[in-house]
Amino acid sequence: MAEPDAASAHDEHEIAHVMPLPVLLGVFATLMVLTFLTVAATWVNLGWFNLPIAMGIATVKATLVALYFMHLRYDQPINGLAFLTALVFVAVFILITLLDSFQYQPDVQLYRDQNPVSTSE
Amino acid sequence: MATTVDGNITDLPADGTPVNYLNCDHGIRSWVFTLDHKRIGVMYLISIMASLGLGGLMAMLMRAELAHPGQQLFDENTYNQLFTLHGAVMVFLFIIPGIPAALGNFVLPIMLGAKDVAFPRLNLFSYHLWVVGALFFILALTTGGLDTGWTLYVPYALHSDTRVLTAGMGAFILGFSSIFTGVNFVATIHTMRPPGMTWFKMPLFLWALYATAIIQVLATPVLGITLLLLSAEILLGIGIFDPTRGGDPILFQHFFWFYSHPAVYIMILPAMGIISEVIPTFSRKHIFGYHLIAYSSVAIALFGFLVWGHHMFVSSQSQLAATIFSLLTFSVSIPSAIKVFNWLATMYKGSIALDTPMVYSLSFILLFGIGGLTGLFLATLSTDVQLHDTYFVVAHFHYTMMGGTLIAFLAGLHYWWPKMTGRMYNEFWGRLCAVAVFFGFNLTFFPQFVMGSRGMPRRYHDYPAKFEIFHFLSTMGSFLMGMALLGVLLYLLYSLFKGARAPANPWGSATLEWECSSPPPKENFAETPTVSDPYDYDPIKYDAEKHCYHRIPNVE
Amino acid sequence: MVSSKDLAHHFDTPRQQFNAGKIGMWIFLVTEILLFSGLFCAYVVYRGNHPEIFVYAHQYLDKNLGALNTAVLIFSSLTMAWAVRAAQLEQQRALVVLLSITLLCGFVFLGVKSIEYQHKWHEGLLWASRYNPQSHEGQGHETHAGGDAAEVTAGDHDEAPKNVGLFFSIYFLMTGLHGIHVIAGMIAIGWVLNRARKGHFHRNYFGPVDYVGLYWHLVDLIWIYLFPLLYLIH
Amino acid sequence: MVDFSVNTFSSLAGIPLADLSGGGSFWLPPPESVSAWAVDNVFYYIMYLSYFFFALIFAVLVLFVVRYRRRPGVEPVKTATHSLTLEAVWSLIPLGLVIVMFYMGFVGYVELRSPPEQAYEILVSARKWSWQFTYPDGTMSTDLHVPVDEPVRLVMSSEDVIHSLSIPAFRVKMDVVPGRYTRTWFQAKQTGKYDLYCTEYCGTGHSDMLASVVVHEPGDFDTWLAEAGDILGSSATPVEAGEKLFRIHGCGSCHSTDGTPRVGPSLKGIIGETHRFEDGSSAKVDETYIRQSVLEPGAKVRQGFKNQMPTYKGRLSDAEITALIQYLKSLSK
Ligand code: HEA
Ligand code: HEA
Ligand code: HEC
Ligand code: CUA
Ligand SMILES: [Cu+2]
Repeated sequence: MAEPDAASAHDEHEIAHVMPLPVLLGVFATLMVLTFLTVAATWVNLGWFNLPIAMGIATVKATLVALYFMHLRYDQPINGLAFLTALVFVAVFILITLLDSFQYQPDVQLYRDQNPVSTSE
Repeated sequence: MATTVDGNITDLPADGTPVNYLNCDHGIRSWVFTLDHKRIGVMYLISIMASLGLGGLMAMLMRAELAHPGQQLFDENTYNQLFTLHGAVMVFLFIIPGIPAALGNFVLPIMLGAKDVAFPRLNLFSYHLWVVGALFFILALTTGGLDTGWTLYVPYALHSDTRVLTAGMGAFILGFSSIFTGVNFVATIHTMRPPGMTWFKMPLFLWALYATAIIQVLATPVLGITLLLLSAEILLGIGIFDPTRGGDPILFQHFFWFYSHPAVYIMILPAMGIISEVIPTFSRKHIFGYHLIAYSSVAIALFGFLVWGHHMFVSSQSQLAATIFSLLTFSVSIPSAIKVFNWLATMYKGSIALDTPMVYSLSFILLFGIGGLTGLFLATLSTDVQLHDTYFVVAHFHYTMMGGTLIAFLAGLHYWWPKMTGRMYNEFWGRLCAVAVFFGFNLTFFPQFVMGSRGMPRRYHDYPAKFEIFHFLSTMGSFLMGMALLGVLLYLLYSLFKGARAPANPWGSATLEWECSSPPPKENFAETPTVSDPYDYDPIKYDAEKHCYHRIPNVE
Repeated sequence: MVSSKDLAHHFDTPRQQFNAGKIGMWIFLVTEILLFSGLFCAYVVYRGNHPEIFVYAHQYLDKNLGALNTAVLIFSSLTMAWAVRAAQLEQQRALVVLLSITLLCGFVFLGVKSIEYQHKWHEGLLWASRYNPQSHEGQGHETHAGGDAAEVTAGDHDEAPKNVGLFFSIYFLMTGLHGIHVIAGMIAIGWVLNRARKGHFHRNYFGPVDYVGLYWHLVDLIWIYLFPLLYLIH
Repeated sequence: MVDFSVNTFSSLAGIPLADLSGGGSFWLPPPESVSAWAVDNVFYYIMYLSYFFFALIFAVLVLFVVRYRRRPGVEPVKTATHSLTLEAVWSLIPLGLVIVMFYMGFVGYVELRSPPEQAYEILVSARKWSWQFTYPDGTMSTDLHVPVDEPVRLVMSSEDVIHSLSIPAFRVKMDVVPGRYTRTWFQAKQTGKYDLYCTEYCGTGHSDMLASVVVHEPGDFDTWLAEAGDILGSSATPVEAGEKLFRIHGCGSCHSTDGTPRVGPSLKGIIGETHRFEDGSSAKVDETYIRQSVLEPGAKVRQGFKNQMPTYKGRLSDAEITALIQYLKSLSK
């Protein structure tokens, strides 16, 4: 059912968007640079700030992969929506659990201080 | 032939019975390796019925043991294995796949007006996974059993010398079976809708299945990783959950309930979907508040993810978390309330026929009402301190799972039975057993509320004499219910051979699956049917001498 | 020009079939993400409550090998995305070459990982129950410009906080599960590669390449987080 | 086999359906602690709401089914297919009601979870399948003894798996978790004996993991404490002392004294026997052997059993073990 004329037009496609080569290469280059940056960031000690930086860079990289390598930018919105929903629920899962474990840690710590043997490796 | 009248059937074989998905090809392989969603649905149906029988059998044995204080039939260990396997079989083998994979598989594409689900191979694979998972359960059951409770709490599960690994692997596989069903349904509903079938033209059962699929996809993987971690803990001793290695057993409970609470809405949403189909049909009234029922399904699915900690109010979870979870838990009860009242409003000034599916639906409203309302006691922080891990909880979840989901499953089973098998069952026996189940059920589980709030702990092989009367009544009720359900099985089996042939549309429903013949042809529809309001019963007219309904397109 | 074997009986158009497959794949990726979420949750909880364990233990991981593997995966992602483009444009030879390179990268990644695992094994840096570090002569990886002093002295035991084994439990769980996904992805790529050699794909039927591509990119995505979380701790 | 004969009912006849003495009801046992209100008030609030809503649903349902049952010639009447006002009504009213529910529950929860400062502190140690209560002066007991009208704080932890301490009459329940402390508290309103259950599934003996709470007059409590305090002193013979120790330290939860094996072998008349062990070796049961079994149970694991016995090193003094041995000897005769 594909119209022949569609075939002729380069990079035109009746089923899905075709990612131009320069974009692919550009994204790749950026990813490499960012990778170098994260490693470099650990050479200088920024205290607690190292973590946000590392995570920030990772997130930028992830976004690039998702948008271009995975076509999300040109895809039907529903796919992107699914992806985001997943992230939201992961966040809910991790944050609430973390919050709770922070809250009850003292009772665990106290026990460990008072009964050293029972919880060694 | 009644079946040929308005089913779109072109050719008739010699013997007169029209070609349908059942008789189109023969041989065991044509079933085991079929890609036809209808046949897969039927195989699922048989399998989960068997599981229900197994789980029910264990339940009967448990009740017999509990009839009186002291030991009646089994020692502690046997009893512990009974309730564990009863719970695990009922949850993982019966109720989770129950409505979506069996009934949903059969009707979803037809209701949608599609030829099949989006990924028939994945669909079959999902069933095969179910079988493998079930085999693992059987293996565990026959080689040492399982005695951890279906919740598999650590550290007990690490100490237990029963088949935790085998059963865990089984549950893991069953989880993926469930995930694939979910993936399939989402993709199908998004991409297979014929022109005219807009989101808000979809029957509410499809909305329910869609909401369910969301949960299956988002929650089940967490069960998967939880079971992997548990296995790693047992095999390698990774220490994540093991306090003797610096691990945290409460973390396991968070993991487990992040899946298992949403899972209870995997169980109930499809049930609510069935009720939303049956009640308008047998009241010949347009469903009341279509949009809110549709939205509330999605709302329940999403809110359901924010409340898992209500199973941990006294588990030494922090007070802050407990408070948040309690608050959020109530948010789920509102959409449920809306549904209940909208169903009632649908019946207002209708023309209500008490056929078996309707009888089950009415008892669903009452029983789920009780189950849900008692959920409020448990969602409330201070009362849960008194009620947690008592028979009150046991009663609550049987009212919701059995009184809710199983009853709705029976409603759906009777509702679509003619469509699936092409046969009518015996109405008299149908109604009789439906009523018997209702009374047997209440006799079984209502006393459990009372003893529960008085302090009777769950998972007890033996109990103080002061609880005897309640346990005894409960046992009596369960035997009554058991017999009634056996009756259901028997007259349904009977109808397969001796039942009257079913017309295309015996109930006067307006959804698409009743447009094709009973049983449907292999491809469901020769030409894609025209879509109209699934709850508009005006064009559905009764045909007295054929005892069935036809769609007479009304001319404006 | 769409042969019936390319368009399943229950679909009307190649586009519908492609979109269905694509949604299906994305939903599946969603489940993969939530599968890993459990491990990330465990990681966050333990790092949140016992940062000292992570700070102490992460230095036994070889930052350079980690970075190398990151690069390898990113490169393979490029070739994979490129392969999809090739399939869409019916550039059959390019498709085969690109897929082969991707597959190769998979092998490199696993090779590097196995080297790392061997080191851990020899040094007894294993999960909680098997954690018994040998004398740390062997471990000198962590010596780049300005590696901070606190960590270099970590050789002797009294420095070690309690339950360091937990870090390695998490390390092996995360990288292990990720490794399994890499292998699964490679099998999938192998399958697509084989079909590509037979010239199965054309502008109206390239779904499998695209879907496998998505899966491979997800594996990359997850590694993009694992790398800083496990190797680059401060 | 189960007997369902008529006399069952006669045997049941004795049991009152509702325990209305002292403010108890059909649903809840009499509230015996000062903070029972925290549970009861909101419980009855929800209970009456549930009665109301169930009655409402039931009534409407029956009414419609009867009034609008399908009859020949009677067609359904078209009515509105939705109504925002109605739907708002039956979502907002429940919403208001549950918010109150949450609030009452929250207030009660805080009450149940925050013990007063100067509470009498008792350490609770749970193990398969018995309780051990340790009082400030080091005294131990297997039943929980408390003074009346005095706030009591329980600081709990488990030696093996998760257990849960539940006293329905006091509206008290809290899990007892290995590797950490959990806390709960109560203040008994009147003297008496109340049930204490383990409500977290913990294996074979879960349903036997019961104890009683004995509430004393303040004076009586001190005398009880005094004599429970020194077992060796307060008991006439070493055998009697050994018997008490056997109870208090929960040996009985694994060892019968009547010859029937449980998790552990029965200890009836083992003195003088020769026992084979899992590792194939064997030894004669004498004082040293028993002492070893108690202090390092894993050393010789009796054949046919698993090494499940906790060590009592540090928990039993040498004199106490001697007393235990005397007791075990007395079983032989
Ligand atoms: C089908 C399964 C199902 C369903 C639908 C529900 C529905 C609900 N459940 Fe239930 N639940 C289980 C299955 C289910 N549950 C299981 C299996 C367990 C135990 C697991 C185990 O420990 O083994 C459990 C345990 C459980 C607990 C933990 C108890 C404990 O262990 O201490 C809690 C606590 O909050 C809870 C709450 C609720 C609530 C608030 C709802 C709500 O969704 C109910 C909403 C419905 C209504 C509210 C009724 C309809 C509305 C009206 C009639 C109008 C009037 C309404 C108002 C005034 C608000 N459930
Ligand atoms: C779908 C879920 C489901 C269903 C339907 C049931 C059904 C029943 N359950 Fe179950 N139950 C659970 C889920 C379920 N249960 C769970 C999750 C637990 C918790 C386990 C744990 O604590 O870990 C539990 C625990 C539980 C307990 C508490 C045990 C304890 O805490 O000590 C009890 C006690 O009475 C009980 C009883 C019953 C009874 C009498 C039925 C009856 O309704 C059974 C009626 C059904 C039948 C009698 C079968 C009839 C069917 C046929 C005849 C068709 C047969 C078909 C073939 C043979 C092909 N159940
Ligand atoms: C949690 C269960 C448990 C408790 C509590 C327990 N034991 Fe044991 N005990 C066992 C098991 C299991 C064995 C058999 C395996 C072994 O020999 O270690 C055993 C073995 C023994 C033996 C050797 C018996 C023989 O026939 O060789 C003695 C003596 C003994 N226990 C005494 C005691 C005493 C005294 C106490 C209390 C102070 C006690 N046990 C508490 C589980 C328990
Ligand atoms: Cu201890 Cu149950
Ligand atoms: Cu829940």
